[in-house]
Amino acid sequence: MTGSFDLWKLTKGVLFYALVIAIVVIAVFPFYYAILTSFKAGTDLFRINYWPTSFSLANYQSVFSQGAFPRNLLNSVFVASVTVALALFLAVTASFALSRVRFRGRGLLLMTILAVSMFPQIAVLAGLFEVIRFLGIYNTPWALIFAYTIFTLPFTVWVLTTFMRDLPVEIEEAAIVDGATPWVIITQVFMPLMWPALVTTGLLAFIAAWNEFLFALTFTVSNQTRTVPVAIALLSGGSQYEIPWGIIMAASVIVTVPLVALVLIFQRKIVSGLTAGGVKG
Amino acid sequence: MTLNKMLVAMMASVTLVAGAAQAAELSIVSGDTGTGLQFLQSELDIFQEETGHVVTIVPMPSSTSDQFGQYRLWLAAGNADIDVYQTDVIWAPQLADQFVDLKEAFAEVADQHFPSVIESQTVGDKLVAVPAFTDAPALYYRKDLLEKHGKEVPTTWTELRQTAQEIMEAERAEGNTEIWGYVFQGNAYEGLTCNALEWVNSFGGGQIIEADGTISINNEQAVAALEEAASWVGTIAPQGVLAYGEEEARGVWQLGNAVFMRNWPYAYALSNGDDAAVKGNFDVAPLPAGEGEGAKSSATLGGWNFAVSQYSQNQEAAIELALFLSSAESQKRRAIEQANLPTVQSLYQDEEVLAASPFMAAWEEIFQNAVPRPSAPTQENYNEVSSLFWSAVHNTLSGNGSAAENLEVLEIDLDDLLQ
Amino acid sequence: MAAIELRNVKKSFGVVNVIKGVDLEVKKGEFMVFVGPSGCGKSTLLRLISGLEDITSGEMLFDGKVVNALTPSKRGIAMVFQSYALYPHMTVYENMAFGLKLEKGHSKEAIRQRVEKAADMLQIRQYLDRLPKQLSGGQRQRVAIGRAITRDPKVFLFDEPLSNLDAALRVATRIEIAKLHEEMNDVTMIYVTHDQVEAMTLADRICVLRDGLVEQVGTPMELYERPDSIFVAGFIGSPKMNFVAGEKASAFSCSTVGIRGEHMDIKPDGIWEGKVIHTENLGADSYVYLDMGQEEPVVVRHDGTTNYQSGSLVRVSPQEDRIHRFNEAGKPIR
Amino acid sequence: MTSEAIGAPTAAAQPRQKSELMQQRVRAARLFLLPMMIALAVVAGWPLARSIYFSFTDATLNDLYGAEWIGFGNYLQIRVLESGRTIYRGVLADPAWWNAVWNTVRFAFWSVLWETILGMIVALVLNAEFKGRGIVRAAILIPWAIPTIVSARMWSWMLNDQFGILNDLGMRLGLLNAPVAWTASPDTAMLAVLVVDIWKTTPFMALLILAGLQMIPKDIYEAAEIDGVHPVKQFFRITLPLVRPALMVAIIFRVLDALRIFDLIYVLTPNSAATKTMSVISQENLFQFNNFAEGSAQSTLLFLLIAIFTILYIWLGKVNFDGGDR
Repeated sequence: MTGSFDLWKLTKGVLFYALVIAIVVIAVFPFYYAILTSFKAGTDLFRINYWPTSFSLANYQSVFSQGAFPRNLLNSVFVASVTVALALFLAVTASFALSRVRFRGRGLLLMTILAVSMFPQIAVLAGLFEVIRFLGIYNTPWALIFAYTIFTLPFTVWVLTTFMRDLPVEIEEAAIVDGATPWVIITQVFMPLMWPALVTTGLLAFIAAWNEFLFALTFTVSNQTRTVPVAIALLSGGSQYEIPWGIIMAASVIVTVPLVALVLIFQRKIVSGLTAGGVKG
Repeated sequence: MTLNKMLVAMMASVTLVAGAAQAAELSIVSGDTGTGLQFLQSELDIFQEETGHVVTIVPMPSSTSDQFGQYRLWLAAGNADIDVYQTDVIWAPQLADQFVDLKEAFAEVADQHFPSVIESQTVGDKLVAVPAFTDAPALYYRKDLLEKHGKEVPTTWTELRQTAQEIMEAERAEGNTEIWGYVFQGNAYEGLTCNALEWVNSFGGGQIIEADGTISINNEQAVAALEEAASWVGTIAPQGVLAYGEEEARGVWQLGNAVFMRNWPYAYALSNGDDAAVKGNFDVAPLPAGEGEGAKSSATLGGWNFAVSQYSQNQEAAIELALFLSSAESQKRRAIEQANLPTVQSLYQDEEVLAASPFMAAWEEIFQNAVPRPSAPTQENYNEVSSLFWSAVHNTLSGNGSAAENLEVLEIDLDDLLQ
Repeated sequence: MAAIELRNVKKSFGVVNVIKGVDLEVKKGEFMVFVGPSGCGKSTLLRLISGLEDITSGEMLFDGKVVNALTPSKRGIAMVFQSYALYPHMTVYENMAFGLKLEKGHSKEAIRQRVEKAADMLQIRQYLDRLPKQLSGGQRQRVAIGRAITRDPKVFLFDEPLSNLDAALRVATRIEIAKLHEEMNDVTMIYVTHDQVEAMTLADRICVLRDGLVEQVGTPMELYERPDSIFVAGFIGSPKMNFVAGEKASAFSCSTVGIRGEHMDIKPDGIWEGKVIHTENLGADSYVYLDMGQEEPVVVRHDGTTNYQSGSLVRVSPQEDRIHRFNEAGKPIR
Repeated sequence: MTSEAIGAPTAAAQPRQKSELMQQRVRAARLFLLPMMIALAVVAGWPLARSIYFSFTDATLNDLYGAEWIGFGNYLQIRVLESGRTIYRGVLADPAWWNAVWNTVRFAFWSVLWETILGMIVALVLNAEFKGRGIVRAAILIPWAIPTIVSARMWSWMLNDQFGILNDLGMRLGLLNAPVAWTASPDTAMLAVLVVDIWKTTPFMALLILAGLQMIPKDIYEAAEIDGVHPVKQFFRITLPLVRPALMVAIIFRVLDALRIFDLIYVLTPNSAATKTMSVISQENLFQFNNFAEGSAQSTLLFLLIAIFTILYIWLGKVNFDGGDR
């Protein structure tokens, strides 16, 4: 900020904040509407309001009284965390091999990994079901953790490979000269440098696992093992055709809040400047 | 129940040889709603008391297509973890090969139930599922508005159209700009098959595919029925009705923005809720009849059943459970507590039932006209048949081809599929 | 501490031969500078010695032992990179201690002492808690050097360490490195640069590389006074040695005469005549650029402040005993 | 970087003694890749192979294990009727399939295009320094964080013609003069799906691009600033080329996802021919209809289509697989 009054700068600032506000409003409005709806009940649901008119926590209460929602939340946290940890662990090591060690068939290998992401999820359902039953992990959280690697792993491997490729060669060489093994290079030198990429991919993978529905529905059959998206789908109104709109919205709010908190916690890590000062040229 | 116990229970159900244990552990899968599951649990408690069999409920999302896809997959994989399935009226025939024949076990009590319901669950000579409750839609109408404008409850679709049009126009002239004449389920999905089957059948146009497998849909009466329905869209019904399911229709209705609505019984209690704009101002009647030869009121048969998996390790106990849940006693409790329509005819005269759910009296008449969807003759192809049918109807309603053209193509498609 | 010997070392990347057979001996405690134009293979050669690159063929010996297959850390080398290559997420202290921590068997206290000792040598003790990004370019390079020192290496490798610094810092750091060499006189140092001034000022011996081959190895003065080829003659010394060909060379019975600017005198009876193109006055002395019909202008280093008008004609003479004569193959005639 | 600095030798060089360092690295690479390969082989290999196998059989879900090999019949079969007429059957001769292909491609193109543009804008905004950046960052992620099954239903509610807030808003602002049944009409159904998908997935794109932007050294901009390079030029000359690797990967994964789009359409407009995509039609055949083999064939075709696209993309986009290694 300069002290002098600068019309152009001011206009730019105003335009910039207008853009920020527009982005936030568009992103958040449906969620705001969901919160609004979660406080409504009965015929009110069909009425359009822009501001809160009633404030009832009844929907939130029913979320926790139906089924085993707290348990489902825990399951989701467990499944998503382990999935992300596993995917990042496998992907960080694999992407080191894929980005920094030259060997024959590397391109082909990357393509093969990508190919896993090319098959419609719906089509692998039957085969995956067989594998999971064969492994004896049916109806356990491990079935989901296992199944989720099918979409988290290719993604994390590719993204991390891209980012690791961009890390300066000299830093790695300096570490080699210092006597670091590949494992030490990954864990003590590269990973701290890749926080933005790790946090970002981890976050995206976490959300993907957190929100997955189809596998969760297929591979778990009890309230004790199911995750939140299935639990939301299980929320029901008084009768078959009735959609318990308010309750679903309340559940969605409950489910989304931890993710927002997660982002707020980790967002500091999505900052740059970590590679600054290390190399020049 | 803890996870461990759950696992133990499942292991047990896999490893136990049928009949080896007197008290079996069973699993029943149900996509029923919250209170429905509570009711089911209370029934299971009674069942456990009576037989000693312990039953676990596996709840499923209420989306029927989600349920159906899952059940198919489980059955295809020979999943022995589930013994009894709660099935929609149209499913059991499609999964007939994987369910146990209940005909013999059910023979004793079969004549207590509506024959059309039993018929809908019979594939060839095999009874694939036994009924839990039934369902049939009705015409919801606004008593107050009909009275205000001096109209009778319509008995034919033409009357409905005219009445709806007049009231709608009069109300709009008075400043009630939001009001529509008629709302129904016009989205391209199973609900439209139900609606359109009623139109076609009420015009005497048959039931798409007859019980003997003849494809009957391409006939003049059916064309007339669809033409009538197409004339509603954009006039007495909003254009958006083409995306409506049950809930959207109920939303419009419950806000007081529709004179007529076609819906299932569930909307009855909700429309009488304290915050509903239509509370106390509405009633139900059988759906209108068509015109021409064979015209009558007709209502698509809905409802749920219980089927026993052939992969069950405890088939005997499972059959016992299915029969228990479809028994007159259980249905009576269901009618009282859940307001579900029984399939046992005598219950419609039962005082306790009527005291708890007075509206059921109104449904008895509706039920006389119930028509099953052609799931029994088409068996595993039913879903595809239904999809072809609702697509043809949806096209007609949205002005994409005339009724005659669309039904002609439909006939060819059905012929290709079923030949 | 180690003597390094290269025996017919070759290196190729795919089909490209970068090092085409190098034989070289570096003595214990010697400061050896690799110099040459870019693309000559000097950095590659350094990386072969460091062990960061594999040798395609030939042998590399440290103290008489073949180290072809040894990892850099086992060879006991330390390296300072052109781009500093500090670990950006570690403090200066952590940067310097990293290698020792990995080596195992050093107590925390021992590590601290060694880091501090190195830091004192380079006067960076007050920066130990800072991150690299909080340092200036010169400080970063000192940290990079400090990191190398801490490891107490047998062989110290520099890969163009000054090229990212500005002129003033470059001189200061150069002196620092020279001092370092004096203090650590038992450590063999190999230094890569394309700047012949660095080479001349730092080296015990210089190895001039050209096109993947060693052109000449010798002390700076040897190279200055007795270049083995036109290439070396032209590479060493500033300003560049002048080359005069054609008739003027024939007069000295060679194909090219090489004469340094400082070994030419402007005098009225000079044997060569040239037209002044430009005069650069450096204060202590000045460079006079003359057009003498050669491919490049001839530069004469001239003390004093005489200002020669551009376009005027002057006469110059080479100092006879300072003339380098080259044959057609570019080799000296002695 | 000068040519001297790059690269370890390729394996193609003549056989010779490998140094300990190279051996160590290759060994590590093998060790690092193995768990991932095993995981993928089990979790994806078998199911994929099964699906492809089923597409060449007459499998139905009622009789999965009694499936018989019928070759390419599910893809295309030519039958000569008794009347002498030749008819074509199978997925490749099915107009509904080609309609789905067209829908999918159309959907993928528009959604990814807009997501990339909007994602880039959002990422650039988030990359700037301003107060409340952390909150905005979290807010941006909300659309991505809401489970699809919920957000799809939420939008179908908001898009409803009678009690949908968007129609109400449009009419209040004078953008619409009558409520539109967005998901019902074939003309607007695709638009509705696109809007929801773009809303939902732009955060994904933005976050990946942001991560890419964060890896760009700041001093490059400082240098450009000093040189007086116009911001727009800065973007095209500096930002875009430097963020390209991250962008290319983000786009690949978005396109793969968009081509396989299922849940959103399944909830929003499940049976509208105007939005039925390859995954939706394949799910229908696999689980709703009794055409498991045909559904498998459709999945396999979708897989092939995506594979062809990816190869073209990598080839035309010059996505390189190397660089960065020693």
